[in-house]
Amino acid sequence: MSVSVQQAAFDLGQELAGFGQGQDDNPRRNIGAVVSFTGFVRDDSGALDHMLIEHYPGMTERAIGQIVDEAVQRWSLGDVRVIHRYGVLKPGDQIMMVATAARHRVAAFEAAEFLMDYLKSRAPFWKKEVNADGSEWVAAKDEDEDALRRW
Amino acid sequence: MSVSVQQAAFDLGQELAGFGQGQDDNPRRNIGAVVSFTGFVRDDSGALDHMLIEHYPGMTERAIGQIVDEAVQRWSLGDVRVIHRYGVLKPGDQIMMVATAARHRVAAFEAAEFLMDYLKSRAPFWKKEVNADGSEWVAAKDEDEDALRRW
Amino acid sequence: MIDVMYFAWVRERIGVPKEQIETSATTVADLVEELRAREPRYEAAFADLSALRVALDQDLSEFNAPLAGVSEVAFFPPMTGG
Amino acid sequence: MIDVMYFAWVRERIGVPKEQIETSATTVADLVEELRAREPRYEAAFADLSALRVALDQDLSEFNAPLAGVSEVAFFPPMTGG
Repeated sequence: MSVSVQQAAFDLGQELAGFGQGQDDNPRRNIGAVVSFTGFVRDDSGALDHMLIEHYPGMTERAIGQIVDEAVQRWSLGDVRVIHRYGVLKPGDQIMMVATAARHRVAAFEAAEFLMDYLKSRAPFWKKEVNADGSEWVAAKDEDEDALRRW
Repeated sequence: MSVSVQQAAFDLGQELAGFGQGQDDNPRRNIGAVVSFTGFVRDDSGALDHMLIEHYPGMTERAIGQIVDEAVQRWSLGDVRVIHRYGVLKPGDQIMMVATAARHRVAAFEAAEFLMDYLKSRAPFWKKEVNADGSEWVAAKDEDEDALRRW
Repeated sequence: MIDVMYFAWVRERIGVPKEQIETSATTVADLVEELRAREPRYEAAFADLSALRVALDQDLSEFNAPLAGVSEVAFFPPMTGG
Repeated sequence: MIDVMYFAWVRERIGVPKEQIETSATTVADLVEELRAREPRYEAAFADLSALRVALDQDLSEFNAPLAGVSEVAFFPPMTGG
């Protein structure tokens, strides 16, 4: 299990290489399914200059750690990886990723969706969109809060 | 959209690098979410020597193509990648992958699960487990057939 | 003449992956009856139709489907992809 | 003395990310009332509590929670991670 809160970009391929499969000298053979989610900065209007992501150092790691622990227990995960960036991000940049490893596909999918739903509304990040005319904090969506109810 | 049915291994990182984000000289900025699923050969008992995957050349590509077209329409996907291997696979080897790119996370997740559920039961692949004592065709599971009902 | 293909344990029981068959069967079910009457290996492969699937010209189909215009019939167990 | 932290537009309205406050408030809501009475910038930040969330020692909490034993209070809008 590993959680990173960082400014730096990450390499999805590098993060997923061998993920869930143990070490070369101690391979695990009980993982049948790996699911990954990667979030990107969208710019539907073409007006976005950049996105600014603020976070609450300390609480961020703590909140994500709790969410990850719950997912590991609930879906008997073999491995979890969470990376969430903060700072200045440009359109098309990767914002964050989660990956889950489990015996079967349903567990890997559900756990990844659970992690995403909780990261959206329970990890202390705030997004601000900055364009030529000014800037605006992204408002939380009711549907994101509602998404937590299914878990 | 791209579908490959192949014997060769694939590099997940390479497949996902830039996936859904358009070309460097013509970037797309309307993709906020990429989901990938990778399936591995499990060996829970430690007795598996290898898995043999048989398929129906021609029909395989056709069936997967139909499933992909349906997913693209239904979830307005920006991109889809499907790779499914056949032949001899060892424990821990990657069997297949799907990746979906969409504006939002719910669409990317649902489309990937839809593709997996259909690949499981509607793409003409058959798995045989081979160990020291002999070999056995993997039986289809009722739960995999049931999984199609939700779509 | 029609191309008939077999996959997985159906192929193993019948012993060949593909053969050309001269038939006047009008449905898949009729063709299956013709094959079962031929030799024990066909009887063994087609003993339980509920364990089998059929594709006509590479599209999943049903055992009561007509064979008119079909050039390739394939028999196999339920798929186990993914 | 208690550390009080502000994030996102709450931080922007109040003008500082963090400050130490001498308070005898017994609940978060009491602390909010004290701050609102101080200056218009606090009044502006805390005008609508339904638009705010609070964390006590880095755990999400409620406005009616007691402050006893708490060393760090943070106010911020609903999170927008992911």
